[in-house]
Amino acid sequence: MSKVEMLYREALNRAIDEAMSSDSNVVILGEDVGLYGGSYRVSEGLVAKYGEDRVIDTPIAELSIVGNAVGMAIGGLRPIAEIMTANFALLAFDQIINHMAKYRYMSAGKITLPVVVRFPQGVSRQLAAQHSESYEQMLSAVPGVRVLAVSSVNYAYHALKRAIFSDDPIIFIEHELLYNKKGIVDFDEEIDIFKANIVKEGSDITIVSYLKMVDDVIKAVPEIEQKLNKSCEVIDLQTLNPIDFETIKKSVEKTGRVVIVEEDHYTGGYGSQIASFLAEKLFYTLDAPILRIAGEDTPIPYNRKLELASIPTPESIANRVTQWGESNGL
Amino acid sequence: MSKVEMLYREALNRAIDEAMSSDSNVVILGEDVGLYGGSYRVSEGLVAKYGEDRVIDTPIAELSIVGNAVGMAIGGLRPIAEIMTANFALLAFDQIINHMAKYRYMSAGKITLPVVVRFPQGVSRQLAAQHSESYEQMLSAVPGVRVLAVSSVNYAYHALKRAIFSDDPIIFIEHELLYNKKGIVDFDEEIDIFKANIVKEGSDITIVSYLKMVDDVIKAVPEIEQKLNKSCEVIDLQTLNPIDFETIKKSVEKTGRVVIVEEDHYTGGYGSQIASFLAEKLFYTLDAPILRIAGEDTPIPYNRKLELASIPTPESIANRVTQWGESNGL
Amino acid sequence: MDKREVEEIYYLMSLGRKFEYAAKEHYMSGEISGFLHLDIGQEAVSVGAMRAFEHGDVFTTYREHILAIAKGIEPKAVMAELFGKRSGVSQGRGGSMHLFEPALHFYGGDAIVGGHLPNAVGCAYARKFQKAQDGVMALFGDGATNGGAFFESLNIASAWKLPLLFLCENNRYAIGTEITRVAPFLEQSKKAEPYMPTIEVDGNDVIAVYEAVKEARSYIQKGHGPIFVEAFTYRWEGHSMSDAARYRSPEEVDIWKSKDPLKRVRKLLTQQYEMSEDEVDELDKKAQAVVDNAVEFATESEEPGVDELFDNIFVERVENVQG
Amino acid sequence: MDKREVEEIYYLMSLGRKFEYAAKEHYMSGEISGFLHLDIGQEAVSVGAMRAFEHGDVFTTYREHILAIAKGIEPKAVMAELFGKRSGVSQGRGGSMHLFEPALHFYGGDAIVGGHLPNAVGCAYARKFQKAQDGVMALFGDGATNGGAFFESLNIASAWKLPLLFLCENNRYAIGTEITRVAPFLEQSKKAEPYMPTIEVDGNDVIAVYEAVKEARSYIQKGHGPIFVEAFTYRWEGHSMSDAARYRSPEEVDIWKSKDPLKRVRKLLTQQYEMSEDEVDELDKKAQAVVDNAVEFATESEEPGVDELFDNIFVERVENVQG
Ligand SMILES: Cc1ncc(C[n+]2csc(CCOP(=O)(O)OP(=O)(O)O)c2C)c(N)n1
Ligand SMILES: Cc1ncc(C[n+]2csc(CCOP(=O)(O)OP(=O)(O)O)c2C)c(N)n1
Ligand SMILES: [Mg+2]
Ligand SMILES: [Mg+2]
Repeated sequence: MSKVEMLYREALNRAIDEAMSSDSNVVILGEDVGLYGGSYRVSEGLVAKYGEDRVIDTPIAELSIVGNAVGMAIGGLRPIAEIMTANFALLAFDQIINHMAKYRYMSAGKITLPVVVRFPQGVSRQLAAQHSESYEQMLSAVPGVRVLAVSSVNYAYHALKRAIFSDDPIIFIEHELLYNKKGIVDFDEEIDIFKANIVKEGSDITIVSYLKMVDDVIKAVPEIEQKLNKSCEVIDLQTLNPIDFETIKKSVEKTGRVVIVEEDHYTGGYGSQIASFLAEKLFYTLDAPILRIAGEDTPIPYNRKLELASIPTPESIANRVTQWGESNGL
Repeated sequence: MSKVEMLYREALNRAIDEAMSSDSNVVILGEDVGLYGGSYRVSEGLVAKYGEDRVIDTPIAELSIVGNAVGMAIGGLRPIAEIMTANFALLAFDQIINHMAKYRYMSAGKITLPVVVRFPQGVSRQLAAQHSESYEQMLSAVPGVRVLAVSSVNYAYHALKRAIFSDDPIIFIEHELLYNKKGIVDFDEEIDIFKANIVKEGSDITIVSYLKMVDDVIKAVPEIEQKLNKSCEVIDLQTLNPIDFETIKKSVEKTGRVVIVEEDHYTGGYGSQIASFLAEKLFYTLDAPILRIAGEDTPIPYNRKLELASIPTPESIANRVTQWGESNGL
Repeated sequence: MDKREVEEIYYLMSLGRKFEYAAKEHYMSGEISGFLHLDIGQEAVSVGAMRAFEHGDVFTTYREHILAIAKGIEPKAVMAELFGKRSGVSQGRGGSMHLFEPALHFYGGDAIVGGHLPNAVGCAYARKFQKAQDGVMALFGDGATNGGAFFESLNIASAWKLPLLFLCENNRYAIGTEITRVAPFLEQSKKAEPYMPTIEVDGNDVIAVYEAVKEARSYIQKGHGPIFVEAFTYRWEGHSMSDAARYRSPEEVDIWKSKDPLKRVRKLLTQQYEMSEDEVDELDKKAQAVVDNAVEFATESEEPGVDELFDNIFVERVENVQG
Repeated sequence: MDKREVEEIYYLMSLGRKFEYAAKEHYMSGEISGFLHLDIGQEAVSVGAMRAFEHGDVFTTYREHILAIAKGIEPKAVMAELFGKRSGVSQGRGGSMHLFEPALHFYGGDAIVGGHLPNAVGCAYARKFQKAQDGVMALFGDGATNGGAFFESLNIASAWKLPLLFLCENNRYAIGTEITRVAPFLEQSKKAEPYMPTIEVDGNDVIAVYEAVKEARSYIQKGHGPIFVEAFTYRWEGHSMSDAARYRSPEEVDIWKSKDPLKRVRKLLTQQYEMSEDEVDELDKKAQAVVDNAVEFATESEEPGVDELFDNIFVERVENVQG
């Protein structure tokens, strides 16, 4: 019983379910989280178990979803707010950034906000420009909120549960294409949510990534290793704020070479902070220019061919890393 | 008459005034832009000249201010929307990012949005956490909008006027402490708004900055040059999206050393994109680690001493660059 | 109302429904992807409103195929868009949710619930400023009436007396959430009462919708400011293709299917306008042929090329760093 | 109303006004900086509301010194906050606009217009959930009633029947913009009418405010859902210290000054409660002493140290990269 195979969304469901059953102050709120079960079925079955007072279907009012969650936390609850898709979270940026992230500081620590805001993001399948974006770069730059972006099923369970019981506001970013990913949850594991995870060890190239791109990197690695005849170490960041620079540093001290892969647009993308850290703190350790692979600087198009051309794929990752390796004497 | 000394806010006022007088489709809207003259007096006198239909006092509804501007542009006008302070712009992020930045792309170019969104930002004087932020890192990462952040009075005039007549949506970021800066506007100059400006030439260290920090860098330079016995080249970015990498590149090819100074929080700050670009494309040109000087990762405190400790100042810039220079063999 | 107009209305409703079923079919077979929101059951609102507002600007949402067609966009350009083709009305960039045709004053296709309302307000401002004859119409669902953008728009349109017709398509549900669970009443026009006159209408009666919108249009054209029309209707299908609609009973759906807006106009045509069933069938056939042709056109059209990825982000293109 | 309560009310209003004038003085001389919003002229609303709502949670804005004091926060802790000292109620981190004291159920100090309303709604949800006896009050200005957050909050509080008292301080202006220029009417309670009962009250009559809030409080405590109280008043000073208030005439200001809420209670005390002018003067003196003491305390208190910069961002501190 201590290890169970399940889907990513089931792992999230399980984490919420257990948190709700162990603490009656845990509530969830969002559009269609109750009767409908959540648009990605993450909250399936919970309203039947915990009732409409704790599994709250909200109107389409994202500013209020987060704002209400903040108020609930002030009032003593532990709310988990779900935003249906990242793009709609923009409507709640004022509540996230001006309120959730700042009340504690402005009140000299008198206010504690145990709030989790969850949302899926990213390019799914032809959902077009208003349903395909990623906002980790914006949110990770906000002092006062933590940002987690979890790729593995096991970690999804542990990190969400831990986030729910954290006393800090945490934004928990998911990717729409991860929900049906299968994996094994080890219930006995103890996890530090502010640690990155080395998904694959290697000695020559460090590839840093997160969320769905980790899986795409893993798919690209065999071709890269074969063509360059080098071995890759793959780091799944897992926590975007704070950033676990220690893990990255150790790896880079071994490899001397770094590739950063993200799905979001290149310009101003989250990976630029990682690259910036390396160029500042590990400059003398680097043996080659950093390679950043990211989405193109364009709104996401509907047409499938264009959509795929706008983001990294296992193929494009393999190609670009190989080319970069070759032109840098690897 | 072709060169006139004026304040930064007067230069902006002049640009808007001339645009309004030459094109009756130019309108401005925002809170207190009319009767009150704008909270930083940028629109002073305009309502008397152009009437309430063209200088529109809006309710406190930032989502609508930008959303209405987008609709006005669809309807054939050239709106300039003013958001009183950057922090309130968060309420309009949905309209900026989901609508203003995407309608053209989603409509295959059938919609043209000649909208300018102006706002002041940054740490002024003890305005505390909800009135002191900077959002250039978030907005510069959005494909579909241009972002300008102008430091000189001359450029303020030219860039704003040019932005008003651009057919692309442009976010024009100002800094609250620049409004009373004096400078000379040269009306005969022709300016490319997508070019950075070399404010001071030098041969050993490239310092990249923008907005108010450019002035602070200039104040710090004499001490740096004296202590390190090296000369600094100072680049005022002026355009944050697109980024004028050409100008940076030329400078770095000369100096081999780069410092990036910004007021915004360090983690995820705008400067990380510049650092990332250098680490990718100019790795072999760099002779020393990049130094980023930025605000601390904290909400801005009210107390003046803490406030000043949370952002770069001429003194801290001089100290950090000197230290960095010394420990990197300069 | 003269017979030709009623015929045209019937034809458009029939065309709309057949279009939607064809879209559904080609979604199931994979040529169409993404989110597909069908308007079946709500044709009376879409067609009635567009026919009564031919010249003005129309801002609407992601459930807009029939609106687009009734406003004059060619069915084949809409179908090709759903197929992601370059011949689509948005050249395959927008898909089902993003149909734009400024030449026909159609700004359909905003997929942020309520997000287009401030844009409609701004456009109404421009039209008033320009002393244009026609005003602006904004369509939205019951679910949009709980969001800040909606309220800000009511207030501003009213404070500034803008020529804006708010048209609420109340189909009782926002995805799986019944409106009465998240608002204090069923009739969303109540929310507009402090700001402007309101009209409630049976949204399954196309003639009633048409008349109400005509009346409302003439109100805004006279410069009285905004007005609010609420049409009560029902969607037969799930919210989008990925919705199994378990939140409502089959009985409820059946009751509404028995109020089929299309059958109602057919009856009107045969009973009041003395058309034979065969003559009405001819209209259906004509509609089917147009839809078939649209599918054929969409199927045969070319996809956009990958080299066009960066087209139409900006008017003024500046080389960027990536690649 | 019994005499002791009216005396206490007068005392708090007097204290409030003297506090504000002292703040103004020390702003001019530089010990206080940033934005300083004075409540002079509006004391009846602030004190009346807080006295009638002693136990519940209060969410309010940046114009909140008197509210904080009337809710029980020590004047010296408020003044020290304005001075940016460690002994301030927010340890010098918040300043005038951000006063928080959860122990007294006071969450004043949000400086995003309307931004605290969704938080108040959430807190009211928690109180209902906990079957708490006291509800929540949210105070806001006329200018906040045009923003989306306000409307979303009306709708949600009403749909979910939350124990929330909306209290609008209508002082006619949002900085330089008169409310009637950006909303279709003066009375903002009209906007709440579709959702809940509303009460309008003379905001310069502290007894009327007190009674109205008491009544409203008992309504929400009975579980009927939210209620809306609108108090009409006027601020004598500019919006903040940086406002010369050229958008309104001196005559207008004078008319309102003649309705001084403080004089009105004084009259009540001397005429109806048989206090002598001297006795009332004593209350003023007591208030002045408290204010003087607060200034002294604030002046002498220490500033926070630079090494405390990163305190209280998070509960769980993790080392970060900078520095
Ligand atoms: C701001 C925002 N929040 C959430 C969504 C997800 N969403 C898409 S449609 C929809 C329901 C809208 O219901 P309604 O307005 O009644 O229109 P209908 O679909 O019934 O036509 C929701 C919640 C969205 N697109 N935008
Ligand atoms: C969202 C937002 N927009 C703009 C501002 C700037 N601002 C501060 S106070 C104010 C006027 C508010 O007026 P009102 O609500 O009537 O309150 P009053 O100041 O009259 O008490 C404005 C526009 C702000 N703080 N927040
Ligand atoms: Mg609906
Ligand atoms: Mg006011």
